[in-house]
Amino acid sequence: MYEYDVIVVGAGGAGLRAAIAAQEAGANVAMVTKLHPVRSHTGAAEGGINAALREGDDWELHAYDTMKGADYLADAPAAEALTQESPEEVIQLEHWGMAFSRDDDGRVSQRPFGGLSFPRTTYAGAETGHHLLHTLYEQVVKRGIDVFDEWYVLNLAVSDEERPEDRTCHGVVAYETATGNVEAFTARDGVILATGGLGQVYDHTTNAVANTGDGVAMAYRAGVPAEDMEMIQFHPTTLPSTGVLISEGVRGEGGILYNDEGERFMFEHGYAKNDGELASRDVVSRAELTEVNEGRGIEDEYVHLDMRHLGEERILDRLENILHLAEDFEGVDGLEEPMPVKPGQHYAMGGIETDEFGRTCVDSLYAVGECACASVHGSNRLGGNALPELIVFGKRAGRHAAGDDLGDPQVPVGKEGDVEAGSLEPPVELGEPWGGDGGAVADGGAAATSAEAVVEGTLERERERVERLMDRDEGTQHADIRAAVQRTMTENVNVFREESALKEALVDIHAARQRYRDVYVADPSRTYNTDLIQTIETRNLLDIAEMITVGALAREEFRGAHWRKQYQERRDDEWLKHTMVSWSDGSPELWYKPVVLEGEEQTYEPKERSY
Amino acid sequence: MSQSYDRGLIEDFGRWREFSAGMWAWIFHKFTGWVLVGYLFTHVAVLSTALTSASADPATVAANQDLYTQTIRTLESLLVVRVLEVGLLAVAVFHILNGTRLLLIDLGIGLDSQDRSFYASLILTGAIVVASVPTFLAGVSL
Amino acid sequence: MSTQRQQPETESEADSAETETAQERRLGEKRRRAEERERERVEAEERAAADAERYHLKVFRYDPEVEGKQEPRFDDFHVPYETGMTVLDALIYARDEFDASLTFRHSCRQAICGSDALFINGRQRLGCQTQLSDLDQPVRIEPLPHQEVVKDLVVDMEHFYDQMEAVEPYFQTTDRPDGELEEQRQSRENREKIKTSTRCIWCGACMSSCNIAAGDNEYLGPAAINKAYRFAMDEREGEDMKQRRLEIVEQEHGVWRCQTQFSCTEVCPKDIPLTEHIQELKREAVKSNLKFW
Amino acid sequence: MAERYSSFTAGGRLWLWQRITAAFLIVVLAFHFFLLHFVHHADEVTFGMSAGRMQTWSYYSLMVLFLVTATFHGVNGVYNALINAGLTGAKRRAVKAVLVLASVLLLVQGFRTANAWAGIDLLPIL
Ligand SMILES: Cc1cc2nc3c(=O)[nH]c(=O)nc-3n(C[C@H](O)[C@H](O)[C@H](O)COP(=O)(O)OP(=O)(O)OC[C@H]3O[C@@H](n4cnc5c(N)ncnc54)[C@H](O)[C@@H]3O)c2cc1C
Ligand code: HEM
Ligand code: SF4
Ligand code: F3S
Ligand code: FES
Repeated sequence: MYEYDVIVVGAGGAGLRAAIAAQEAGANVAMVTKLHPVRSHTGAAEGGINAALREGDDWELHAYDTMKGADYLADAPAAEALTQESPEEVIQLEHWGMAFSRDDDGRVSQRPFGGLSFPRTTYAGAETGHHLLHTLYEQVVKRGIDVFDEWYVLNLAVSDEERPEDRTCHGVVAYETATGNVEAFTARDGVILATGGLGQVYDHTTNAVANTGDGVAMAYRAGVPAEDMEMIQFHPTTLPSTGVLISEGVRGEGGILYNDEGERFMFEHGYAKNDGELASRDVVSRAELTEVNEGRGIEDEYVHLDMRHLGEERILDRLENILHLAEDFEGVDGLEEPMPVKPGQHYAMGGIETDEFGRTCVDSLYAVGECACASVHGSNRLGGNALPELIVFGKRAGRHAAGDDLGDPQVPVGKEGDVEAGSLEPPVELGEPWGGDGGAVADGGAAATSAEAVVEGTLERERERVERLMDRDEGTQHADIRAAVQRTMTENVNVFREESALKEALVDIHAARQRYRDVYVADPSRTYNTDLIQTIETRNLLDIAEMITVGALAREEFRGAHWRKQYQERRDDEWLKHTMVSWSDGSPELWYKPVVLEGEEQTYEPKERSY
Repeated sequence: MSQSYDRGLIEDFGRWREFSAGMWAWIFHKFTGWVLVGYLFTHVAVLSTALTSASADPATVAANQDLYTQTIRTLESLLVVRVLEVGLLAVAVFHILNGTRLLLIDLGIGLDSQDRSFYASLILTGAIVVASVPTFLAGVSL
Repeated sequence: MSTQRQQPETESEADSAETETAQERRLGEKRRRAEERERERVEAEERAAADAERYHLKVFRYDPEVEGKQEPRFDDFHVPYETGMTVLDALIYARDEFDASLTFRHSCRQAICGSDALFINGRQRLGCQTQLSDLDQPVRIEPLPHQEVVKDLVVDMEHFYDQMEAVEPYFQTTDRPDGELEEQRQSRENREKIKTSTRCIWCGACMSSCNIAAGDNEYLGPAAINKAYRFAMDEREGEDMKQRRLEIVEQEHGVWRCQTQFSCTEVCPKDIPLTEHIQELKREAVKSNLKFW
Repeated sequence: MAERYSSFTAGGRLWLWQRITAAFLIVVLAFHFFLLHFVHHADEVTFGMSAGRMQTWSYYSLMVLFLVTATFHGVNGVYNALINAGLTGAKRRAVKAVLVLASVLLLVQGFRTANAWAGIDLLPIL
């Protein structure tokens, strides 16, 4: 058994920043991550980091843009924390050596991005995330923080009081990929989840193969509610064959979208009369799909993104990486021809419910980064707002977990106060009424309360789970189940959503769950058994898919990224609230909590969102 | 628990088929360098027969009957030695040309055309060697 | 990782020993079944081979724990081709459709995470960045040379990571932007100078291609030297730090080991001019040392 | 700053000398080959002619320098190659000793030969 003050699960931008902060606040920290830190998907981020750094800009404007972009589903205290602290964090990164692109006077460059009222996106070429990730990892190496890489976290060790709000997280149980050993990690002060995105529930995604939403699923089964899960961002410019992202930076620099008829449809068909290509992502994605659906798509599948007019010099200076991506993954030379693009799953605005310090309702359990929902992005994230989220909330959670006093949170978590029960009429039974094998923590059983007993118990259960999966010898393989989930999500819970389709998705997910009961691991080896790990990930994908669909079915309005056929407008009087899904006795429970629109100095009154 | 498989030297040596220009250049340069040192040592050994000649009777020397002159003459009359000399020339020329190439690379010149300059060294070596064969084999009795 | 770790307390060793035998028996059973499936796979494979539309892959297999795989061997897979298909796509297909135990690292699918550097048709390349259509058949896929194989295409990267971390790959300046939001200035030229060196994704292809690194385990290797270059040339760290960094790279197993083989530069998927950087560091080191003579 | 001298490790210094000697050798070796195979033919070599050349002071010193640089370059090259191949510890020290000894013998022998031609009787012991 390993013992530390703070355990950080995941070593992307959020996890690394949290570990550094916790260590600086005096804690003994370990990072446990299924990939080596530099392999995390933060490295794929291209466009940039928003920070109000310059004369003429300030954090309040940034907060306003963020709330507007979120279509007012974000919590103001969190959005304000993000925009207030982002400049400081960006400057900190610069002092740690991050290779930002520079202006002539040697200062960090900034460029315009969709939905921003000021060009405040700092960047490092079109490889901002790569530089951010490596810079942070360098600081972790410098500080000698222990990193357990290629250790897959199977579950959280959470006590099993009746109400999630009374539970405490005492550590995690992880599987060492190289050897097949299952070990426990006890955390004296806190566990910080930073497991990143969940794009693998879709089959066309900009996310990595490792982005399977493990953190969200584990926290969910430990009783922590998942918030606004239906809010999935589809990025308007991904390469059709692979889903590789073409950064928003291309449009930021002046790239233009054309349909098959050579029309600049963002303007000519009135999707965004003012901002055109730079309207926010949900708007552009829907515009593209509408073009395709109305027969003006190229090969009935995609549209063209053209940057040739920017000139070779500018492209090489600021967007060089894009040329390589287009060439390697689509065989297109961006200097000579327009690039084919279509919308693809990109980002989960929702996630593990946290306050603005990254705390969940379970004591000592934190979540930061894409897996969390502090709620800064609401129903639509602005480009360049995720990376600041990693560093701002990463730092906050790290410090808080290490015991720093950060004051009282303004965003409530758990079923405290003003909550509203929800109801849903699903076409099938949801969740795993048969008890599942997800290793749900709160599955009754002996009331373990001492930290040691909780950790031991979880370790035992997880060892059994692994043995059980290894033992089984025939049935279904995870790849089939995963493919079925991805198929139904892509077909039914995509950019355009319809009640019947959403219900169909629930039926499919239910069927997939049934099949998962017979899942088996074909590879008998204990050395580097990726078959086993993917089987466990698939279990998490099932829960994630269900949470997303439940949220999407519940929310009967059109807000931000969430579009419903029958409900073509934003309905603030009824739906200005967060969709919450929590795991209760093996099935999802739906409820709502209000959005906090009161910020430090102003209240963000919902306005019409037009670009 | 986890073991691993060390593929060992055999497999490494088996990769020569996959070598690229720079690697061949490295191997050849190594080989030619070693041949040259080897030659340097033997060369000095042969030349030091001159020591006896120096103390020999001046008349013998004048008649070219001294040990040094005799040794050289005998050696030079052998075809093998002549052929080896051509080989030595090839080795030396390649080492010089590729050595020059390496010196330029050290100065940061021609990094992008390193493979071409290697091929050029090879071809030039070949040309020089072929061109000097007549000179080298001149007057040898078969 | 080179950082130290706490050792786990030896708990549960005893009770795991008890279950060991039963568990072993079950696993043994499982392995036998796995062999059966293996036979079926080979048969299915033979049928697939007849299909001309498929790409033929020859994939290295090794697993210290599974009988039949303890002796390294090559397996054949015939994968249906789609336009734009990469080697990684083909491997994923082979794993998902034919043999779930086929093991390889991968994550991003877009040449940025550096997980899937492989030895493909005699050259180090990223699986995700290599189009099948650019390769001759059969496509031979092996783990990176000069590294120990953990299983199938997975190699042990520890040594590579150790070398990367040996060059103090982090900004040494300790001043922090407290309160006052001033960044350090850096000229565009200087940023341009270090630009390519900052692109490294730690894939290990270069190190695997270098014969010197293969012969001398202590040699820092091209990637680590490039990392040192990235810092040594960054004007923000100042002249004194540059000297310190030069001292690191000019150690016995540093830059002098490089024999300008260029294979590192040739295989680097991020097109980093590694040899050039190494050579420049050699010259810098000589220059800074000659100054005082 | 003083300790920076020590940072110029043997590796670096030897590397530099290898290049310097190489640059010198390009010229001298080419000259040597040209002179002894093209101007004069190798089979026409006689003790007398060699002695004649050696007696010019400039030729003599060039050849001695040639000997020294070639020896250093060659032996150092071999030493480097062995280190690159991973030679360490006691073995490495042994190899170093053998190489140094061999070079000294070679130099001494070469030097004596040159003197013999030049008719110099500097050190009768040699
Ligand atoms: C292609 C692309 C481009 C983007 N561009 C931008 C941009 O320009 N600007 C911007 O602001 N945002 C951008 N984003 C969004 C942003 O990059 C991500 O939201 C962010 O990087 C997520 O970081 P993270 O630290 O939360 O997670 P990740 O970087 O994904 O890291 C997750 C970590 O968790 C670990 N992990 C996961 N599960 C487990 C487990 N079970 N056990 C142990 N470890 C686990 C993984 O090993 C990994 O280390 C982009 C996203 C994508 C996909
Ligand atoms: C004539 C011009 C010569 C040039 C330009 C030259 C150039 C070089 C250079 C640059 C190297 C270093 C290679 C490296 O470290 O990467 C080298 C290595 C070497 N040279 Fe020369 N050299 C010349 C002549 C000689 C001679 C006359 C000898 C023999 C005495 C010789 C023997 C060697 C040896 C043994 C090596 C080491 C090879 C190895 O790495 O294994 N060279 N040469
Ligand atoms: S330098 Fe290039 S080849 Fe080497 S690890 Fe970095 S990216 Fe890979
Ligand atoms: S391959 Fe090796 S020898 Fe030097 S140029 Fe690259 S490090
Ligand atoms: S999968 Fe990430 S580099 Fe290929």
